Amino acid sequence: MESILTFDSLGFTLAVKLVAVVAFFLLAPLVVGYMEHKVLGDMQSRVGPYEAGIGPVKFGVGQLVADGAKFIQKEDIIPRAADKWVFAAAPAVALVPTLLILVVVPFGPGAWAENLDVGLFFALAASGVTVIGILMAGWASANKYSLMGGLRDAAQLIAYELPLVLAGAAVALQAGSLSLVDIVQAQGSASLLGLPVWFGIPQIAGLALFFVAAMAELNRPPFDMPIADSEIIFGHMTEYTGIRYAMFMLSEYAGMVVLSALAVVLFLGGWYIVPGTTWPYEQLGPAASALLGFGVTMGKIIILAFLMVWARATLPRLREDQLQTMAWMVLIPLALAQIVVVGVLEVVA
Amino acid sequence: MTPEELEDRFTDAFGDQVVDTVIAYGQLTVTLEPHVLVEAARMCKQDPELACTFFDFMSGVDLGEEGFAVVTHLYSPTHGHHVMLRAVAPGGRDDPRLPSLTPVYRGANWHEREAWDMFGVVFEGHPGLAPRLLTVENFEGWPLRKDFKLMTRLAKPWPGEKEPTPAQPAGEQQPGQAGDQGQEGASGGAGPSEKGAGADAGEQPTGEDRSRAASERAARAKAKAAEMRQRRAEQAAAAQRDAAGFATDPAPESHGDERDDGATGAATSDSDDERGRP
Amino acid sequence: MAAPELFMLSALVVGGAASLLVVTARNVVHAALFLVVALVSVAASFLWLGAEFLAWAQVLVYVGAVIVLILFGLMLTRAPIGPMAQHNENRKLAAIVAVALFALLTGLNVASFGGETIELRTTGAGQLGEVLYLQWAFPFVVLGFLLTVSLIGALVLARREEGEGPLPDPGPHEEIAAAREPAPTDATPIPGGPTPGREIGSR
Amino acid sequence: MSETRAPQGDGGGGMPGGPGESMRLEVRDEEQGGLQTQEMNLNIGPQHPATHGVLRVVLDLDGERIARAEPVIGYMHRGFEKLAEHRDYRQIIALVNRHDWLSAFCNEIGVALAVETMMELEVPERAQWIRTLLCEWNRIMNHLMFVGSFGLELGALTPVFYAFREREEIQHLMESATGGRLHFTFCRVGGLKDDLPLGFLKASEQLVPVIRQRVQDYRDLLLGNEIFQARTSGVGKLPAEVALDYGVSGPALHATGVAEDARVTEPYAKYADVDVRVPTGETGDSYDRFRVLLDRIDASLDIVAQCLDNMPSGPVNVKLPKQVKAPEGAVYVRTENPLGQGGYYLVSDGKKYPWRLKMRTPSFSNISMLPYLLEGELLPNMIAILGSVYFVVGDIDR
Repeated sequence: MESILTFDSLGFTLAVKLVAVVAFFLLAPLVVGYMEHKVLGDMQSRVGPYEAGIGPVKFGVGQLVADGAKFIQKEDIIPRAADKWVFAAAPAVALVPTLLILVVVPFGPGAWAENLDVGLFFALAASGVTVIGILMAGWASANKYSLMGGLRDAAQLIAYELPLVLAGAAVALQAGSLSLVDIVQAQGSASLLGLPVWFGIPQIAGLALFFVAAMAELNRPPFDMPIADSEIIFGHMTEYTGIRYAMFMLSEYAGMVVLSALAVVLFLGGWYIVPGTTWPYEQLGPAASALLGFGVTMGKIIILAFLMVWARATLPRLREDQLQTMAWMVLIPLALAQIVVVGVLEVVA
Repeated sequence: MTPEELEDRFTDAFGDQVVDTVIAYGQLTVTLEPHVLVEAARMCKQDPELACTFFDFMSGVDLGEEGFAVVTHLYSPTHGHHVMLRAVAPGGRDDPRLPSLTPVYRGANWHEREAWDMFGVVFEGHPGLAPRLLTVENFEGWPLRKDFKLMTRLAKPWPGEKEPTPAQPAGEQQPGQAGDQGQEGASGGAGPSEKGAGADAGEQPTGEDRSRAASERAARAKAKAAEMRQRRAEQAAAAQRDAAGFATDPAPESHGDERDDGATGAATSDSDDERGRP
Repeated sequence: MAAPELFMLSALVVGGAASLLVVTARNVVHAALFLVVALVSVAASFLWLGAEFLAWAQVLVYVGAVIVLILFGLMLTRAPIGPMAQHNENRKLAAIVAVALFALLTGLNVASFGGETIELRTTGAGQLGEVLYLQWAFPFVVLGFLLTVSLIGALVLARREEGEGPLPDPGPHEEIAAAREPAPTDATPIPGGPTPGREIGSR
Repeated sequence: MSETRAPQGDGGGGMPGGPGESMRLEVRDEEQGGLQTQEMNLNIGPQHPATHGVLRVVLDLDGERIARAEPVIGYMHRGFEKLAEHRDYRQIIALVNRHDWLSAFCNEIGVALAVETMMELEVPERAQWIRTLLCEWNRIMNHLMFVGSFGLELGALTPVFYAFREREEIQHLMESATGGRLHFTFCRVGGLKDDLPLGFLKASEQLVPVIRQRVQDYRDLLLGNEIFQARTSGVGKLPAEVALDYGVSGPALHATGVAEDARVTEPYAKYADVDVRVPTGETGDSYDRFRVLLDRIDASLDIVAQCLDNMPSGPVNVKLPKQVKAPEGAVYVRTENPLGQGGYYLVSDGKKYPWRLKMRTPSFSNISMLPYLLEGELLPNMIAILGSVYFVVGDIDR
């Protein structure tokens, strides 16, 4: 299946794909961020943003846009003792991998930029690069709190990259492909004991630990030790201001979107609505089905993002050593067991 | 144990070393010779009948010429009785020294640092009184001594109607601040009389002096406020002139000026005037 | 020159320059960061040569894990942040050895494959898997076993060095604290606890 | 803050400086393992989210383990004891409710009690009951604040908003009676400034079950949470004898199992006529301290209910002489403030100003114990400890 963004001219195709990915990259985090503002507000008995609006639509929908405008205006401060180039480049290094992952994520039938043969592998490899940016920021800030935040983040990533990859591997095993598009399409007809299900049901453990590992990788509560405000101020972001700080925040929200999207694609049936059937996509034209698929995928992403926000409103923060214990003692053995189970089932079935 | 029983325990144990015991409001205060202080504290803590394991607080008290006393309050959670140990630091006002209670109570550490910080009482055997605990590190002087003047009272008249400060010793009083001692009349900052007077008594200003001083102060304040008002009005007028001269549409600006003027006028209300704040 | 060749050339140039900077940088963290660039360039060359899986594996393993570990170790052991001058007396010797090695390898390559034309085609993950699990299954398993054994060995060694717990034993702190300040003569003794008095002026 | 880089070769001598003035690196060989490690000197505060106020803790860190901890106080020292020597007793009441700004009423009552004891004044029944009632409302307000902030420090965002919602309702009550939100200044020597406004008792009665229900919510939300338990239980264990040795009081002392409470052992106001429950813990760890704090809210609600049941009518003030003068002598009055034992040692020379007023504040003694708890702990545990040794910086520094 070809991407619907493919045109005759190679250059034009490239340009359209680039614009589409970047536009999504900039807009989707706003949606998730707005949801976080409002949901957190509601869960905490308060209103949340209320005044800022876009045009006639109020209820705080323009809050993040206003925040972004504010960040752009702010002075870009680089501490005197900081390592200037590393300090300046760090936010970009943290941000770009997230953007790259979006290239391979399929949002609907034909609604993807690139269908890589090893798409899953690419996505996981790119997500691991983000931490280099964070380590750079932590080291270059010449701030002890930043350094400790960077160290915690690196330790966290090393512990969580493995369950993430192993959970993905189990899915690839069941789908028989590393291509994200193939994985979604395989879920159109997947079944367990004769019942039509998506991969999230037989691999419920995989789904859970993928989600947990994703939260840990994004430094979302309860795994936000690298930026624990009451301990180390704001970790690697302590010294950042203005647009560079906004880039870190963007990479967090974009990361929420991207990793939720991966979870949806891998475990929750991607753009399909009912397990076991590809209805209604056969009856629709390519454009309509792409649009519908996009909507369904976005809906699922928002549900997962909502869960992340819910966790933030409810749970206290773990301690770094507790997190490591959990990763090495629970999640990684669980992920390995999941692979074994899936492998046996695949051979038997 | 009742305070009387406790008193007996101390007189039995330390005999002549007990300088004085006072039972007031159901509380026992034992004044001891300084060199038995640590021993007494140890007895309070370790004697099972006393069992004063709770180190409540320690504080200095200025005794005037005699120097400084340090009181230590101990409490027994098991028996529910109190002991107030008191010792007058030898060395007078120049070099007050007392033995440290830190070998007995860990909590004495900070309290002794505070007493040193506030009164300059040196605790021998304390692991490190410096740096100053509550004041800044290069602070000079001992703030809670009676001869340490509260500078704000010297530098600036009390903004309220009645001066709450007890009279400063003569010679250091500000003119216009001498009065307003309330109905009590001014007196020197004498210590609790059994401890001896701390500072000398100031001159007794008469009632006339006081009322004259008060009215003088009010008049000064009013004059100052009137001056301020006049100056502000001049400034406003100047601003209006400028606006009229240069702005293409002076109307809204001058309107704004008027509003501003009104607002500041309201802010400098009568009460402020009387306070005479510059 | 066609676009793919241009791509390959830029990857080689960037990678080569970064590699040079890795060894000449005066700051170890900078060196590690240049190493990231060099490794990504290598991954790009793999990509151009059609080894897609290998390229992303390079990024995942080397950039995502190895470099992170290196940076982690650097920051952990060199806690005082800031530039650190690297001194090495053997720069010239190292340069000579490196150039000689490069010449040797290039010469061997040219001697072996010189003039041969290789047809570039993409090796998919599927093909790679087939080769790995059918043709080379036994060596693959042996290699995996070897790596597991070395991993366990490393764990055992590391644990012995650190003491038994997963975290360093807090013993030395207490000893030092005890040496720094004498315990009070008769305050209730609490093992390991700090004593009420301490030299504050020395902080 | 604290991260100014040290000049190269700074051996760390010289005077300890202000925040960020000096960073000392200690290089020493670890005997075990033979690895050379460097301790990092870190200043937590004076402005740091976890110290809610201007407390500064100087840490020597080995990795994330605290090798040495030293609280540095005095950034908020306002010389209340000196000022009190220049105020008459009426004015002192407005002064002493300021050091612990979260428990203003409980502080006021201490000075009033001290002067009343010395003057041998008989305070009217109704005034005493109202004092008891307002003290307990104030205590609940104080505890709610720490319930919220402790959650926040452990990374739970939501409890603080809930706690402030409840606080606000009590705040409305206190405001209706006293006119103040923070510094009530409602107590007077010999009674109170005013009687309660109409409807106060009814509103109080309605509020009690509401707060009781919501405290139960906190229990479910925090105490029942596995992460919370993992973060707090076994962390910062304080043995009872150490606590007493340092003069630690309040929830931190009760958590160690010592139920020493001035309201029970030496009742003031009307505490002798109500049933005061003192919740205690067993291990003295952070979890116990927090559980005791929550239970204390419940116990205070019980007292509020009893006060409402027993509230007599009558005057709330006595006729005082024009000049309130404490007779010569000294008295020590202790009250159970929300944060621990508050004490007022009043030395009078018979004039209308005290000769010396020593304020024994609970936070001062509690914080002096901190090095004991912190040394050898992990940095994240420091937060769980700091948050559960409830303190107000003004109460430390006075």
